[in-house]
Amino acid sequence: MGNPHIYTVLLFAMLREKAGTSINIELPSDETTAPDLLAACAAQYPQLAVWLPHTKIAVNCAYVTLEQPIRPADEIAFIPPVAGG
Amino acid sequence: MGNPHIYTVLLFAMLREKAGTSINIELPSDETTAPDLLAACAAQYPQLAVWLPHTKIAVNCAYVTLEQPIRPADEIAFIPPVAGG
Amino acid sequence: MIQIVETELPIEAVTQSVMQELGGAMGGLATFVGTVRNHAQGHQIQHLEYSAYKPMAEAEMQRIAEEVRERWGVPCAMAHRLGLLQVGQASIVVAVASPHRKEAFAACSWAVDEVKSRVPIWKKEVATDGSWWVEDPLKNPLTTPKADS
Amino acid sequence: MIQIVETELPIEAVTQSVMQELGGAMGGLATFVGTVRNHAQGHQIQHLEYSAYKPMAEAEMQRIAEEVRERWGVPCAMAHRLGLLQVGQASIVVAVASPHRKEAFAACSWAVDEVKSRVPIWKKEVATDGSWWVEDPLKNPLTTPKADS
Repeated sequence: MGNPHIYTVLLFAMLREKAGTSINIELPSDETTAPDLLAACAAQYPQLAVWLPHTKIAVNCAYVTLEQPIRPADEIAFIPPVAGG
Repeated sequence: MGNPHIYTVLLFAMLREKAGTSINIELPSDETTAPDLLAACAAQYPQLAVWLPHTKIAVNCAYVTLEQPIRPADEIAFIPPVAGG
Repeated sequence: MIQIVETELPIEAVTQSVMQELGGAMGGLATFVGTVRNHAQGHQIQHLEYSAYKPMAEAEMQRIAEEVRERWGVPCAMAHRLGLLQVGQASIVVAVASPHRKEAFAACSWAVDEVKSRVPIWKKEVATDGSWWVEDPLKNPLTTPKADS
Repeated sequence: MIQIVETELPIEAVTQSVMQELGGAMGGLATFVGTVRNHAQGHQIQHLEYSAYKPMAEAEMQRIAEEVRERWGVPCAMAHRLGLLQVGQASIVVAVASPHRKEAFAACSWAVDEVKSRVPIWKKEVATDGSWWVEDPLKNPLTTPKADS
């Protein structure tokens, strides 16, 4: 087994208030998907867990699908429920 | 039989181009309705006749119903199809 | 605010009037501005000539604003310009302020439709190949100027 | 024109940009301006704090404008303000110019809905009895300041 891979994730709104402007999530693989990243986050940052079922993931400034591959080098952001306008 | 009663009617748009800013329509009664006034106009101002089936009547700055009484002292206007906006 | 003008439309004053009327309860402002198009049914428009039965046009616009208030409970203001308008110039502005955006859009759209169908205002389109009253049931070109180019 | 600003919303510039883009083919301009309401769900609002994931918010607003062009064939421009906004101040402007008014209203209303549901912008309501993130699924007041009056 190699070293874990670190996914840096930008946070906003209530997530930012609970855990700062960004967090590092560790996963064994160098490629993951939104559900796996959220599951790892819930384990490693339990203070965010209640919001994660309502959180979408953006990669490189666009929402991702459930299957879309996410890599550590991507600009990853967690998007809790938005309220623009 | 007395003198005919004169109904002065304001004209606009294509009606005004054909017959001036106002016309006087003569009717035997001192009270009439929109259908009778339009019929008398068609007879006395035949150059307006083709537009009258498409013309509404306003009395004192409001559209009238078919039955509403119209009197010579009212401010009467013929309203051909409008095109504001 | 209901106004018929012969010069530039007071767009800012119309929107400000409904915003001030609703004050802090306002969440959204929907505004419509109608402008003169450069073509209509295949004709190249040079300009438009708007005329009105002014006292009734103002009264009818006032009634439309009152009906907006009765139906949606929100303020509506509007202004219409008369006279000669060039392509691109604004002929009408209708503004509705509301606590919620859906009502603002619905009421503004409805008010514009009512103005177009009820308010005694007429426009003559002057095109490169003639001129005519819009909505004239006969719609024959009133004049056909000789083309010199 | 797509813009995120921290100062006063460039409402005039947004409307001018779609008008100029459509030029003489324009017949109607529909504009929506959203403002901060003084109350929300029974709370007395003091001010709002808007924040965003700015690069994505701009990209998402750009995508919405492109989708308007694909679906209705007309230009759409918008701007959103961030930071601390007082009651009555404008937070968003969306403008659509179109040859015909129905499309202008439909596209503008659709674009506002899309901004509210997709663009990564958040607002915290600061009321007399606490503060919270709007759309927070938990929606518990984050702070409950002691009332001193």
